[in-house]
Amino acid sequence: MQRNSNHTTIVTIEKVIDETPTVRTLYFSDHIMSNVLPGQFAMVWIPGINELPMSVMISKESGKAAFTVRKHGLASTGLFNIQTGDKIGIRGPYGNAFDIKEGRLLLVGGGTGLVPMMRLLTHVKPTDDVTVLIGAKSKDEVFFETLANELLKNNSHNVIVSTDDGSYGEKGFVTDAAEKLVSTSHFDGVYTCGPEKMMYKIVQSAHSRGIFVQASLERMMKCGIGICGSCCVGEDLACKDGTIFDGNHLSKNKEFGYSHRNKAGILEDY
Amino acid sequence: MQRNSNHTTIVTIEKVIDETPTVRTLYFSDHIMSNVLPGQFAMVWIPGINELPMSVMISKESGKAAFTVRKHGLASTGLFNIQTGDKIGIRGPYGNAFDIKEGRLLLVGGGTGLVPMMRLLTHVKPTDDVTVLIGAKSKDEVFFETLANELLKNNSHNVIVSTDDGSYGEKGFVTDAAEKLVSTSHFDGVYTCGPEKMMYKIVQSAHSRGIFVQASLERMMKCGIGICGSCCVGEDLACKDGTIFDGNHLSKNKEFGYSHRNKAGILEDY
Amino acid sequence: MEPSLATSIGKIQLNKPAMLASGILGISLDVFNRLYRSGAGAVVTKSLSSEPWEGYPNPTIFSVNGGGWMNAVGLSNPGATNFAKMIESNQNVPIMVSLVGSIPKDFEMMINEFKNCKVTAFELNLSCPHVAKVGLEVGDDPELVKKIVTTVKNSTDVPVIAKVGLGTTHYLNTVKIAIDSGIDAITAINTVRAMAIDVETQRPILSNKFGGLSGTPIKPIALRCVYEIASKYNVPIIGCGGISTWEDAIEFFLAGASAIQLGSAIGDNWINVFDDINKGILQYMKKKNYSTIGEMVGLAKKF
Amino acid sequence: MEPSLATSIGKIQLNKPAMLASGILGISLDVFNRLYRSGAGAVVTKSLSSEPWEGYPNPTIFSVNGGGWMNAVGLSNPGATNFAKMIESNQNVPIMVSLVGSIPKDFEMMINEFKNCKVTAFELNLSCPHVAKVGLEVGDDPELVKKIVTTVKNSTDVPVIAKVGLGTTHYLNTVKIAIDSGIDAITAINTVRAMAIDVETQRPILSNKFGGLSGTPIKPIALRCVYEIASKYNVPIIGCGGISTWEDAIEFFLAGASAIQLGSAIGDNWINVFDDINKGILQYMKKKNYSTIGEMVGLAKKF
Ligand SMILES: Cc1cc2nc3c(=O)[nH]c(=O)nc-3n(C[C@H](O)[C@H](O)[C@H](O)COP(=O)(O)OP(=O)(O)OC[C@H]3O[C@@H](n4cnc5c(N)ncnc54)[C@H](O)[C@@H]3O)c2cc1C
Ligand SMILES: Cc1cc2nc3c(=O)[nH]c(=O)nc-3n(C[C@H](O)[C@H](O)[C@H](O)COP(=O)(O)OP(=O)(O)OC[C@H]3O[C@@H](n4cnc5c(N)ncnc54)[C@H](O)[C@@H]3O)c2cc1C
Ligand SMILES: Cc1cc2nc3c(=O)[nH]c(=O)nc-3n(C[C@H](O)[C@H](O)[C@H](O)COP(=O)(O)O)c2cc1C
Ligand SMILES: Cc1cc2nc3c(=O)[nH]c(=O)nc-3n(C[C@H](O)[C@H](O)[C@H](O)COP(=O)(O)O)c2cc1C
Ligand code: FES
Ligand code: FES
Repeated sequence: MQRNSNHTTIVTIEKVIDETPTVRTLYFSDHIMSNVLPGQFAMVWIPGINELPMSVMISKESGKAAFTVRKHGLASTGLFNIQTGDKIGIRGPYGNAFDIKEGRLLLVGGGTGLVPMMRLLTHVKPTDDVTVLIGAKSKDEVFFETLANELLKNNSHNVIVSTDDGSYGEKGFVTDAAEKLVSTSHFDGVYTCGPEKMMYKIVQSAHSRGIFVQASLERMMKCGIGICGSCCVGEDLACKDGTIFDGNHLSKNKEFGYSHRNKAGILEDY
Repeated sequence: MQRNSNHTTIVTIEKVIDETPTVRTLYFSDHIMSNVLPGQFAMVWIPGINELPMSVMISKESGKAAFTVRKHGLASTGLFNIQTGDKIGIRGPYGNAFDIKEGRLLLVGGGTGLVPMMRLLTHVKPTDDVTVLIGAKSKDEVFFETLANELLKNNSHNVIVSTDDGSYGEKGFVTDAAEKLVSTSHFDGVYTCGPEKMMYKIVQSAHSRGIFVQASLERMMKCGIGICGSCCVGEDLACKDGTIFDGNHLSKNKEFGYSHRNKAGILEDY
Repeated sequence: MEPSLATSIGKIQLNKPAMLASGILGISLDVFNRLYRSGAGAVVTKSLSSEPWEGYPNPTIFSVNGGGWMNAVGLSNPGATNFAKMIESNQNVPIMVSLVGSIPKDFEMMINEFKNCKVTAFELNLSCPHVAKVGLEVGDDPELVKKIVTTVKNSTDVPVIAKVGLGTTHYLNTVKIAIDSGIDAITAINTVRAMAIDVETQRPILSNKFGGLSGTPIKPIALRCVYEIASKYNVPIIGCGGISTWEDAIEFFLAGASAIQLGSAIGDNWINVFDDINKGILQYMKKKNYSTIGEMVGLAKKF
Repeated sequence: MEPSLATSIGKIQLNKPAMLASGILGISLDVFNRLYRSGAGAVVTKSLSSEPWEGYPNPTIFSVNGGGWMNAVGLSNPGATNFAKMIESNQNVPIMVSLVGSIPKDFEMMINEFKNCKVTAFELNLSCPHVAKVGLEVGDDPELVKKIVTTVKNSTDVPVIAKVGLGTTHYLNTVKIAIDSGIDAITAINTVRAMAIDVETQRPILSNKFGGLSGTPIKPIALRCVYEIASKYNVPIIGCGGISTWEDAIEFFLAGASAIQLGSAIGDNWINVFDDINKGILQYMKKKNYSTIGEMVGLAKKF
């Protein structure tokens, strides 16, 4: 029987890797999740605790996938604390995928927003010239730098880390680094995922110069399939119309970059 | 969307032909019903009146099918009275099909039991030698004789009518005619449909001589799909395991030829 | 150790936990034997009344767009007397005799008819949603339920089960009254009152207009009823409603059912469904290291 | 003459008969506009309470094996005050505001919040099956229904609809009380209380354990409720429950509904479902030679 993507499948965590003191990657076997498109997410059930939307992280082993989670509130901490051998439920994949251009690409990721970026890197062509910008507050929050370099070893590439406090890589905001890049050289496509204020600036930098840009939006998600409405961004439903939108569309959306809805559905400013 | 055979489809009666004063054939267009296997039946809804099992009659026009109904109780009279332009509902086809042998075939039909026989005739090979025995009480109850001859025009064939009162064709019971035939010449397959007492004798005549024989059983049917149990014959469900059974199987069934269940499910003798 | 499929519903012992639900294929001893050989742990008869009933004219059953079945056979049955004669010769098959009636005396009389039969249990149908004066109309009347259960319990030593469903009064009240009146077990649930209209002819499809919805659509509803009963009362439960796979069966065990019944699944998968479910349950038990069904019963209640 | 999709539910006039059901995509005016453009005749808001509610933790919604959805979002909503501000600017979209509460005063207060908004109707949610103290717990209490409907009717000139469902008391009683207290229309039905258990982890899937079943599985149940109400009372009805095709819509009209709502179908077919249904209804009307929806309403009752 074919799997219905809306039914929760139980998987067992096979390996847990600490990326930073507050970020972990949990690996499991699942053929469907191992092959999702870059940008797609899953709804992840932590039994007895909650269910959260999570970008599907890549695994080097075929037939496997992972989630990279930052410990935050109750739910994400519950997932963070999952150990090898524990079971979680997954449904999906949900959402659309990045429209990957050819040529000179710029990827800008912050925190766990790097997860879809890593899968995007597995889809670039060998002829592409790829720049990855990784933003973090400080040195101990940097992760996936080695992975990015490894994934791009056959490409002309550049992985740049910038930390707000300068404790590692370039000092300064990743948005400034991005602005500098797009203002000085040509790009065929810019992709970003991370804090919305960051994405907003990246989209502005690129879109104002006519560069194709896509951002993956995060919103409160309950259903993941376009029923509950909790993920709305203006008239868009992030889970169903997105999560990936391009610069053209985002520049017309009055909520992007400014406000989002909380668990009760009240519009709050970022 | 593919049609679910268990959902009722509404069709419009396009033509009504009187076969005898009490038997009529109602034609309609339906691709699926036009192509059922010989022996299969439909559940026929006469809106506001009842739903009855009916063998699916052939039509010479492609994409069309028919029901040939004898006016009897309330339900069959309701169907009998349906006119051109009226709508009925159909679901199915249900039931198994005759296993058509090659060579010398004998078909014995009584009354509307001739319906599946006519469809069987459309499935014989040109090389088959086919004898059709039509039984009726008297001359004005004979029908499908011309049709049988027509369907067999490319075969070596013989259509014999016998009436109980001798008012047409041979005089006597069709079961005696059949007994005479199987006792004097070889047959590769015998097929029968009609009153159960008749079928019982035909099956005995053939089976006792080691001739392959199949009969199509009639029982009270409510669901047609093996849920309600009303059609049981011993441990068999006529609608699901049959309606066609072979001599081997029938000779072990203690109800065949002797008893059937009424609408309340009470076993009654024939 | 190989896990065992045996289960007990209070005093009732079955070798296998999946039974044939009432009204499905349930009018002939030969068919009961066949189903038993196919892996059914027991068979429940069609609901029997004190007199034979022809039931409603057809259409009485049809398959619902989007899954499940709807029926209003109108409790057609040969009557308790005829039926008892038919199963007198039974030795092998665990038969549960389902009964419908309007007053305590109906039930008393019918039970008496079965005194020479090997009967595993009586199941009182307090929940048929489409026949006047019996079924739900009885189940919806607390005083009547009390009288019927009390009378029946006084008439027989055979275990007595009450089958409940969604009626016009709360089924949990019916359960409570049945328990207080001495019932041995509860079957939950019967079909759910429903209807369908043919848009072409613009009339209700069933001759009775209303019928009972069964099969997959009602599974989540049946499961919550079993869980609610199990959470509230200490009574053996037989789960029924939309069960068609071994996973469904396990869900009902976890919710608190000691055994299950199924009907509609036969319309979809024919009688192999019993064997398929038995095999699936065994595999699950091996994987989870259970040796008896009982170990699973009600495990989901702790959450 | 080209048939018209316009319909009236008592005093309420809609250009198109298919509305968005409460709780589905219903928290943003921008989305309402989009749905209206997609062919919805009106949108019903999420049920609003006097204070904002976060609702239950996830999982709150999942798709049921065999069709339909189960949810226990726990009536998460921004509260009537916040919500009223959000739709103050609305001019185009016929919005029906759904309200939940435990006491008459809750409703009175909330209705007052909307005095500056263009509201087509208020829909009182007397039937949410999974939140304590509101919804069905209100609908199941005849005295409270009477008080709430009376209070609400005295607080506003906007038409008021009562949304009913299958609770622990008979929904037809709730309908009768609501009518006697002056209600303008009835929406039937809400989701049906249900549950699902994950066999691997052996726990209920929804964080709230119980939830409401919606979508195709409940259509035959909803249809019979509409038919029962229409047969018994002379009140405008909005049909809701499992509607996903134009045939479903027609079935509800024939049963007695003047308009319909749908929610789950959006999960299966996205928002094009409104346009698909509208087109199908129009085609049917042409074929059957109707010029208004009203001509079809209740036609199946004569059988
Ligand atoms: C498409 C998508 C992909 C995501 N991918 C990842 C990822 O790969 N790794 C990762 O660590 N995080 C990811 N997140 C964020 C994650 O879902 C949680 O929002 C975050 O972990 C905080 O959750 P919490 O419940 O622990 O926080 P809480 O303290 O409970 O809530 C804090 C805030 O988190 C957000 N939040 C809480 N619950 C949800 C929810 N159900 N849906 C969306 N937002 C919620 C809300 O903004 C809330 O105000 C993703 C979110 C989305 C929408
Ligand atoms: C597989 C099958 C194919 C059939 N094909 C034809 C056919 O092509 N032409 C034809 O004229 N008749 C056919 N019949 C018989 C037909 O279904 C009716 O039994 C018959 O028309 C008498 O019905 P009635 O309701 O008018 O009679 P009633 O007076 O109501 O009943 C008389 C007897 O008819 C039988 N009967 C009534 N209802 C049913 C039912 N739902 N299912 C089975 N038997 C019933 C019972 O034996 C009953 O005692 C077929 C029956 C079966 C089972
Ligand atoms: C055709 C049919 C006839 C039924 N007859 C009865 C009956 O006589 N007595 C009874 O208690 N339940 C009867 N039921 C209800 C079933 O026993 C069962 O409770 C219901 O169908 C739900 O189970 P399912 O989903 O596995 O079919 C009948 C159901 C069907 C489909
Ligand atoms: C996710 C979800 C949330 C719902 N929230 C509400 C609500 O807030 N108020 C309400 O009256 N009904 C609510 N309902 C019930 C729907 O309005 C509707 O009555 C039910 O889903 C049946 O219709 P459907 O089968 O078309 O979905 C909700 C349903 C779903 C699926
Ligand atoms: S998460 Fe429910 S609509 Fe997007
Ligand atoms: S007609 Fe119902 S089982 Fe055969």
